[in-house]
Amino acid sequence: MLLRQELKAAIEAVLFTRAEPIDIEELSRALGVSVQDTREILQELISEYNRSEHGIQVVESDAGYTMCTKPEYFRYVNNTNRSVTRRLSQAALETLAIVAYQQPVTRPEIEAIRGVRVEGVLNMLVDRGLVAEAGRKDVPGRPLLYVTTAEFLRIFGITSLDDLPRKDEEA
Amino acid sequence: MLLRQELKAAIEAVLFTRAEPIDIEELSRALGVSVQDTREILQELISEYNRSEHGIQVVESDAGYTMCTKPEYFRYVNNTNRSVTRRLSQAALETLAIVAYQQPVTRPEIEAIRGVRVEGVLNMLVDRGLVAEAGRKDVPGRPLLYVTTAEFLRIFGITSLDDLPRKDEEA
Amino acid sequence: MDYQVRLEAFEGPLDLLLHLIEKNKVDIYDIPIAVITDQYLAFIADSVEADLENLADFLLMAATLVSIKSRMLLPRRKVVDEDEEAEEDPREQLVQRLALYRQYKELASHLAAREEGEEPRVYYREIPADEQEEVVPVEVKLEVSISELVKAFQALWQEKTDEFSYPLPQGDVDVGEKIAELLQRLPVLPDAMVFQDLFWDVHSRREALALFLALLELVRQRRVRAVQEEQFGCIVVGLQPEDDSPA
Repeated sequence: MLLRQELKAAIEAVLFTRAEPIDIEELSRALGVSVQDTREILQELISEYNRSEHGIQVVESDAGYTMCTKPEYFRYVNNTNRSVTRRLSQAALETLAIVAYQQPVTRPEIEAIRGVRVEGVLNMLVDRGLVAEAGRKDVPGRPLLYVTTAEFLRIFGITSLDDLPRKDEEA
Repeated sequence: MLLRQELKAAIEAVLFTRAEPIDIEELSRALGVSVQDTREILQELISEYNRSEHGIQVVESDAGYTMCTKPEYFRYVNNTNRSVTRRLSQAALETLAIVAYQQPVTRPEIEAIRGVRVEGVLNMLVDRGLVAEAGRKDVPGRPLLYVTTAEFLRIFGITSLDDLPRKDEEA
Repeated sequence: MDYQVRLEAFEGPLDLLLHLIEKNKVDIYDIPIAVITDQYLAFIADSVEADLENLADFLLMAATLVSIKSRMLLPRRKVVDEDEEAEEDPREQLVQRLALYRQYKELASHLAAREEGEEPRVYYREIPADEQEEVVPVEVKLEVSISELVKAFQALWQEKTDEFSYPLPQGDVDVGEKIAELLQRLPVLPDAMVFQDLFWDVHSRREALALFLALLELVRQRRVRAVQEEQFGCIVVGLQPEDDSPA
């Protein structure tokens, strides 16, 4: 059995290592403590990292808990970022924007907005793990539904879809 | 120009994102401060993260500075980071649904319902241990029969096939 | 045209239209449809060699534009009854599509800026190369629920039952066939047929495209002539009389 302080350190270590959000149930199972205790410690970590001397933070989203940098330090991180990103094409970005705001969304719905076929670009986005299938829509033809993934959040530095600018309600 | 506290937060953010050690010269250039100041702040970060409430640490090596987990928490990290969350594709889900409700069932029978070939997806389900072969059907061609496994019950959180909701006969 | 832009430079017909609207410095909510249509048609006529996969969508829009243009030229019906809704501006639907597409185009450029780190954003930890290997599914945790499974199954049965109620599009429609069909259907000038009437019994986008391509080809070969009779404002098409070819 871990001391509470060790437990907190262990959670911090797990959050650090995980590159994507972790579920609170999974975390509590891995540590062998209750979900309740895990949640309390996570809250402590969140408020500690929220203090201004820290450049990183712990955030909670629908997908779980994750550690990431604070947005205000983006320039310094970007200056030192060596990861060679394969830039996404305009077609891919437009398709992603539609999926992000309209999800879950079908291919015909995306095509209606973009005015072109998107099968190829959509398959590429699924292959790269930026978009995933999520069931079928209950309309004739039963088209697949698509949603964005944790990898989407990673690539665009988003903690939740609320980080994206609001789309005007009236087109 | 950054305040000293912001500088520290910025360094923390950079160290966090970098997978490989970063050189002190590169760090000071990216932040626009002297190597001397950068080194002082790095030392502060090292000693702060050394405190026992932290599960991560900042270490200095010949290659530069890097952030990593403390060895005593490897165990917890390993408990979680080996599992990768993947959603089942719609094709897999549909095939699995047919096996679950119609078992034991042959591949041609599944294909008759789905209207597409299922060889690839069926093999994948067998590889993942969700579906298993269970003898052959006594009809011409003697096709293999498939059933769901204990792993299938575990994944879906059910204790027996009787827990499956009844298929609506009039669907 | 005084500028050289290739069709491939545009993401699709809506993108090309937005470009033309911007270039002409006109309001998206009051598009001078005749001018824009002419420029649009001139543009795709220059790009007819481009790959057909893309061209299909551009041509479909061309047909839409031509149709709107001719409807704009029709005298507007006067609204007598107050209760009756005012007649819709023929451009209405297109304007809505353009406005919506423009929004997503802006959102896409916002995403690009985030991807490039040009705007405030968070960064997640890079995954070290050795960990990446390790993370390759040792144990794959499947994220799925029982209700999804049941839904999938019920829907499959549903589909099986409904199998014959939704006719599926039957393969590709042949442009050559459509050319033959047009040569048979079109009256010989001076008799002619209203452009839109050609599309009345067309049921799929592919078929509409094939028909439009066939028409373009016949116009190019000068076997068909498209005439806009100002009196009525409609575009009419008819066969060029065979013995009447210009000397």
